[in-house]
Amino acid sequence: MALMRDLGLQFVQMFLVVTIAPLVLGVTRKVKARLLRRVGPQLLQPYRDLWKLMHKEAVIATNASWLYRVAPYTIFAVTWVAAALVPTYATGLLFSWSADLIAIVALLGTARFTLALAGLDVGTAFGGIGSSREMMIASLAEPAMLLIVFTVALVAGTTQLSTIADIFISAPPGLRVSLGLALFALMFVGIAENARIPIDNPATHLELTMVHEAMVLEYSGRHLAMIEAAAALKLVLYFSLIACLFLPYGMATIDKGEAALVVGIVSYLAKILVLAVLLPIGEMSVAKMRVFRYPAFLGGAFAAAALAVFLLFVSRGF
Amino acid sequence: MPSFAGLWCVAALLLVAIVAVAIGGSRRGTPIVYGASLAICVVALGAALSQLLAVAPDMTLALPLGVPGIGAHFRTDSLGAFFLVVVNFGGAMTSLYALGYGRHESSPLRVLPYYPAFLAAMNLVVFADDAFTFLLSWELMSLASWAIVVAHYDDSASLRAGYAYLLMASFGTLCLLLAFGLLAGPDGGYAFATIRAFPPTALTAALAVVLVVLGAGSKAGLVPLHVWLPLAHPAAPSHVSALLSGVMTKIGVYGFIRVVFDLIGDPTPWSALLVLALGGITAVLGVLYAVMQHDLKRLLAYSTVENIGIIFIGLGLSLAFKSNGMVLPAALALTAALLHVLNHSLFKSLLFLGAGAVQVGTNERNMEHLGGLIHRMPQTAAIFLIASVSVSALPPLNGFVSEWLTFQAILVSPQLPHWGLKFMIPAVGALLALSAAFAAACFVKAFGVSFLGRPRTPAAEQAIETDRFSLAAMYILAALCVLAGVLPGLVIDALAPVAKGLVGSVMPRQIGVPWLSIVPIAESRSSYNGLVILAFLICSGSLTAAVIHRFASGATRRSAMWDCGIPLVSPQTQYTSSSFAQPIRRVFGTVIFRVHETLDMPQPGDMRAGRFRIRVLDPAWRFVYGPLVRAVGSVAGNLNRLQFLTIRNYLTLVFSALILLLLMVAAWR
Amino acid sequence: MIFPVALVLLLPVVAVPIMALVSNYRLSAALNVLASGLTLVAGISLLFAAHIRTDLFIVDDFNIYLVALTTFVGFTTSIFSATYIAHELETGRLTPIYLRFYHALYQAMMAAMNLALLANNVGLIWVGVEVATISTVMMVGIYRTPEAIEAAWKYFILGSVGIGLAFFGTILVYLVGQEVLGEGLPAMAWDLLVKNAPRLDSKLLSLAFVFLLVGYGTKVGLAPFHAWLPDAHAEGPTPISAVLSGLLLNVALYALLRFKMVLAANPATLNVGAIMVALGLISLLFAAFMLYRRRDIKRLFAYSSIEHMGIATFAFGIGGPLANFAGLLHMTMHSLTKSAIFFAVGHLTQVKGTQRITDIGGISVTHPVLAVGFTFGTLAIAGLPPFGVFTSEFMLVTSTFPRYPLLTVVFVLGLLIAFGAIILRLQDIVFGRPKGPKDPVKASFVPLFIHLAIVLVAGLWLPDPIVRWFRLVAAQLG
Amino acid sequence: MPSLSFDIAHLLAGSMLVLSFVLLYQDRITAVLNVFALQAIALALSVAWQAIAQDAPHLLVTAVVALVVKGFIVPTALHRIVRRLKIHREIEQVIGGGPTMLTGLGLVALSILLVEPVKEGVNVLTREDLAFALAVILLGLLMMITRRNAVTQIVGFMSLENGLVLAATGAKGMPLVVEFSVAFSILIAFIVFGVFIFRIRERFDTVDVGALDRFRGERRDSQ
Repeated sequence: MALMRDLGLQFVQMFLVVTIAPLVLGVTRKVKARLLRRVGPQLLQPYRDLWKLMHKEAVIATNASWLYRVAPYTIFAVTWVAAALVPTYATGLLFSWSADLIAIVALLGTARFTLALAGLDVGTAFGGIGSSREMMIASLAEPAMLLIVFTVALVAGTTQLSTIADIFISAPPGLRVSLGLALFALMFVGIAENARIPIDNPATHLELTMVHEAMVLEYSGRHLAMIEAAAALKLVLYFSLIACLFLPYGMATIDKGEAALVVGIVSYLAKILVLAVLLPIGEMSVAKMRVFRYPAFLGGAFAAAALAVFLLFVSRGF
Repeated sequence: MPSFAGLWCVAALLLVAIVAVAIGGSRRGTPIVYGASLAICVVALGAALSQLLAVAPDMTLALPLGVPGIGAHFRTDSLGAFFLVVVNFGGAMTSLYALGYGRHESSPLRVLPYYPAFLAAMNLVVFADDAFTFLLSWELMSLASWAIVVAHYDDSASLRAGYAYLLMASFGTLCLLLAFGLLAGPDGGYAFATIRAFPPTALTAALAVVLVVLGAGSKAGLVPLHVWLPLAHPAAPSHVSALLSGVMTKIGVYGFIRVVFDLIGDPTPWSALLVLALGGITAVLGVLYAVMQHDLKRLLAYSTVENIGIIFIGLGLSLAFKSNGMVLPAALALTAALLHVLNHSLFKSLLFLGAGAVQVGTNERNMEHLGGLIHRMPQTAAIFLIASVSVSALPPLNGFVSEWLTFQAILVSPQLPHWGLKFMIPAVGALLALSAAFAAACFVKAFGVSFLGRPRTPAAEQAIETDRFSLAAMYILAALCVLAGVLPGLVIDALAPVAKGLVGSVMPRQIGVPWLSIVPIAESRSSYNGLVILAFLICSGSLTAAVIHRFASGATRRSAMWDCGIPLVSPQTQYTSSSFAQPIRRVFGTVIFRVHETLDMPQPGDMRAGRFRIRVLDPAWRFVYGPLVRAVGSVAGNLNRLQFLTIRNYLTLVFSALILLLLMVAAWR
Repeated sequence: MIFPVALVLLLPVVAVPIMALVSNYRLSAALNVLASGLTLVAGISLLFAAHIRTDLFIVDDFNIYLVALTTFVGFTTSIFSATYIAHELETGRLTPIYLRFYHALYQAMMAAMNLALLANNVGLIWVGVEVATISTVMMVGIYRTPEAIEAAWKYFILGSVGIGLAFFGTILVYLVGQEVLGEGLPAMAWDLLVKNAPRLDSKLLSLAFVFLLVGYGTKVGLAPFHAWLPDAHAEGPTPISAVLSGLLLNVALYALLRFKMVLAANPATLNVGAIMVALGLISLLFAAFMLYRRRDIKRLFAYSSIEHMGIATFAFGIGGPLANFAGLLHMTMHSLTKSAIFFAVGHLTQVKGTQRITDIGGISVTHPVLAVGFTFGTLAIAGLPPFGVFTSEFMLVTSTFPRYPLLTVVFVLGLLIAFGAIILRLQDIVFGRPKGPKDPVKASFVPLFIHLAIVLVAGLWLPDPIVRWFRLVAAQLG
Repeated sequence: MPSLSFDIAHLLAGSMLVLSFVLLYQDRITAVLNVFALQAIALALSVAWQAIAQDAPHLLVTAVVALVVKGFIVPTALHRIVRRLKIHREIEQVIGGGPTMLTGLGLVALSILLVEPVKEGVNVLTREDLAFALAVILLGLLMMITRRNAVTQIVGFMSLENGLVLAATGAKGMPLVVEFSVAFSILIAFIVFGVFIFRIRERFDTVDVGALDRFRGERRDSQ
């Protein structure tokens, strides 16, 4: 019976993330529009878009291979699993141990790998541009991400997300320089990974600097819907990652009574909302970068994370 | 008696080699030789497995051969058994593959006799239990593989490759020779047992470690000793390339482990520093270079360099922990390294076999001339895709597991007292992550450019799927890649005796863990479960698919590509491998490789084609080998004058030498 | 029990006039083989003879196997030479009259070398080496081309000076012995000298050794006394190159070692080991670099002979049971391998009609069997297993490194450089684009492959008696 | 009367040394040949004296051989060669007379330095002889390498060989001395023969590059 309950909780988590994903996207768009003094779409617009896309016929290039058709599902599934493994409203869920932070990052890598291949499949110039740039960005972001993992893991003594959350809740590490640096770096990496300004512009087409959109240029219909959903999920994932690592408060830890769970869910939604509001504000305050200035941007993230790790290595006090 | 079974297999392989000389010319020769090798390798594999899994006691055997008074000693312990498994499994797979692939060999007599000899030599290296036998089989291995590398000597490239290869190989052997000289002492205790009995002094040990890094590293392909590898591995026929990259480099690793962990015993921390630094540099440089290759097999060879770097990072970590008495993390790091040895031997062999299939199907190795093969060679494409995911260290396949374990080992490092290591190890961790990311980029390019998109040449258009033997071999390897990815616990437990023997501790037993997940140190610390992940993926994927098909419209229309409404029909407009690599080349290559891009764009109205030339320099050539070659050349040139002197000058030489000696005698009085 | 000794010495001596008289070259070639074969039998029988000594002759652990080796290589070379010479007659480079001369000299040389090996009297050793030198000089010049004469002349002059200096050394040795052993033959008997070495005048002995070193070192071909060697090998008939590299150098080194034994038995003498190490290293490095610019295939392997003699000298200079053992093994292996290589090269140059490496190529296509022999020989001489040379180099390097690390590193560098050059040429000749005529070799490969087989077996397993002899001699060499 | 015998031997050996210096000093071939003949005669005398002093009659054979072969036959033969081959009479010296002399003196000093400390066991006569002989040998070598002319180089070799014979005969009771000396004479005969047959004028020291290309096997292009 307990097992059933645990399974239930796990599935609640899975569906929680996937349901709120478009909403989060909607919030960011809305805030952005507001900042631009536009009315902007309604909050639920992303749901409608997905629904619309799903009911359009899918147009597939004649020379597209099976990989092209499988990719969207794979990408979505992988991202979903990754997102489901990040503790959101409660720690110590049934499968939380099946993948630690490193594995989750790597899962996102799998999704990226598939997406890049899909971009190359039809054999267009744009797809190639997108894939190659995506892989470069990844190769810049991944070391930074790993150093962030190091930092957190060194502070908490584990790479197990839910354990980290537990520890941070039970014994708050307090304000630490390293953690601050790690947060800073993680935000940079998240921006890069989610194709946000200044690395990429999700709202643009036909621009030689686009990355993510260039890869999915050929997609349409339900496939495109899958990919869009996956992108939204990824954003949620990063939000909940930040939430879980740096403000885990309110999560249901040991006792998973209804009250605790409700508190957990509400607090989680609140955190996500805050982040979803903060992101566009940040985006609005900078301009899109040239492709070959990415190294500077992500190099900053890397430097911050490396500094954090070294501080930890030198003395565990920071 | 597994060990003797193994030795009998070696003898049998040598016999096959001799027979191959006789029947190699005939048409039936090829299947017979490869069939025999396959059978023998399977037997040897069984023997090795039985010893590894049954944790049979070490077995020793001495024959009155080799250096007089010492004799030839043979021995198998769990370490040897593990590497025998790697060697013979690789050998079996390549032999199976070659049953089909070998038929395309233009001149079989140049390959057939050396192939079994090569396998035998690799087995023998692992069996060897004294310095002489070890080096003898080590050199035999180089020699046999050299013969195959230069098999197609009609193109001068393979001759140059063979030359560089043999030279580096004998350089390595000489280094090992010196190392063994140090360990054996002036009165020749060559038997490994003797060496173990008398542990060396700190200085001797340090010197020996350096020499072994040079010797074994040159065989394994550590930067900057790697230069021969990207030349030689592609030059050989693909099944042999698979052996060279997937297996022989591991023999280099074996040599390192055998000497440093087993014979020397307790290393100093700074030797760990050396190994870690080399490993990190090797990993990043290797894969960076791989990203910039256009030749498919060359790219794979460079990726081998990268993986060797990863393995050596694991070994360096293990050394670091061992030298500081932290046996448990040492066991973890060592297990990670050995696991990566196994994984790499699986997916790299698979990749080379796939490249061979492509070569047979299209007569092309240059990716710029490939493309769209996924339509003509669907099975090869699928298999190659699996291998690419594995080598890119992506879950849920096997490449990820070993790198994940390595990361776990890195995360233990803050507890090290040694300061140099404290700083070195996180840097190495970053390098490791960087190389993983590059690997992903590299294999997106490798798979995407050669298998996806549209065919760039008629050759690629008329590609044909490869034969069933080759496919069988590749399927088995692919299946194992997946299996090792989802059930790594089994392998880790199998490796326990090895770690026990070398660092005196083992990782926690994995079989008992619920849900078959793996736990490096403690459940609370970290754990990973490929099986559950895979199950999850399948569930969610199928769920998604079901939902989509339930609610979404299944209408599908095939039409010309869109490409922002300006479709460029010519396949030449696709992204090529060099254009794919361009961002990374710009960002990372300009500094390290002095990448030099020259674009010559004709004026408007000028009808000639524009030219874009890229020059990439391997720093190893620029800084190490170029100067060496020039130095030898100039010395030889200057000394050569002595060939053209006159008798009187020569007499003068004799006279002055005589006077010099006489003066010495006079002074000595 | 002196009988086999007499046989070994007299058979060739008797053969000389016969050879000179027989005009039919086929017959004389056959007789040459026959005589060498009989000598070989005698030499083999010597293996089972007990050790004996007189004031003039001696049979002990050192020369007992060297005689067998010399007669064996002499025999195989005579077989090779038979077919080789036939071809030379066809091409008209030699005439029957010169052939009589050639065969007579061949036997004379064999006799001289056996004499040098079996002599107990240091003077006789000198005589043997000198006669061997003179006879080879004439054979080197036998083609009468300007190059050949040039080479012969160079060889002659340098050799004569060497002979002179060695003779002076011998006189000094006699003087040294004379004080202790009294006048006459005993004072020149090697074994007595060794036995009484501690009582000998160490200073004069050292002086003597310096002269012997320069004198016999010239014959060994150590740099800087090597100048005659490459040309003599390159311009003479290939069988002579084979015996020069395979035997004469060995015999000269053997003579040198006999004297080193005397010095080794007297601790007060100059430390000649250092000198030998220096000469060995110089020869090794020098030859290693010289190998790179060679265009003439026979000269290439001549330089490789210098290299290997340097290695052996280095080993004996280092001293100690293992290094000396390695040196002895190296001498033996080199003589077998190098003569085998020269057999192969002989066939090669005859079918290709040139000695220029650039004009020889791709023989693995044109002459597969020959290519196999040549490749294995070259790999063996390059020090690759499973051939005997590897064994000796293994023992030498491993045993030396802990004692003299820097020396060994230099030594190993030399090995590597030489290896590079040899392999480079090997690939050009065996692989690469086929060049030159393709007509098959009209000669037996038996000698070539017998040698290679022996070297191969020795690389994997050494019979006990040989090991015993090597050990005892190594102990005596100090 | 050991002292007298000693003095005579000393005188003869010394005269040989002096003659070696004279050889070094000469710069005309004919003169060189004559001086060499003189040295050979001195050698013969000294050997003969040794024969008497050591009452070893077989040494007389050596003396006679030396006298006949090197005192008369060889010089005359060389004279004829010089005439037949039109070898120009001046001798090109590599280094000038003065330095050569100095080097020669140095060599003499060295040889004495080497032989002197030999302990008294060797009788004085032998020791003196040895020093002289060594000096003669070294001077012969010096002559070989400081003269560009084939004939003079032969002469140098022969005076070297004179030194050898001197040393050999000086060594009391040394066996086979006669054989050795004879063997050496044969050697010399060969050399002279060679010069004559092969028309070796300058080949000891060819100056024209064409010859260099033709000889010494390897072509210049091999550089």
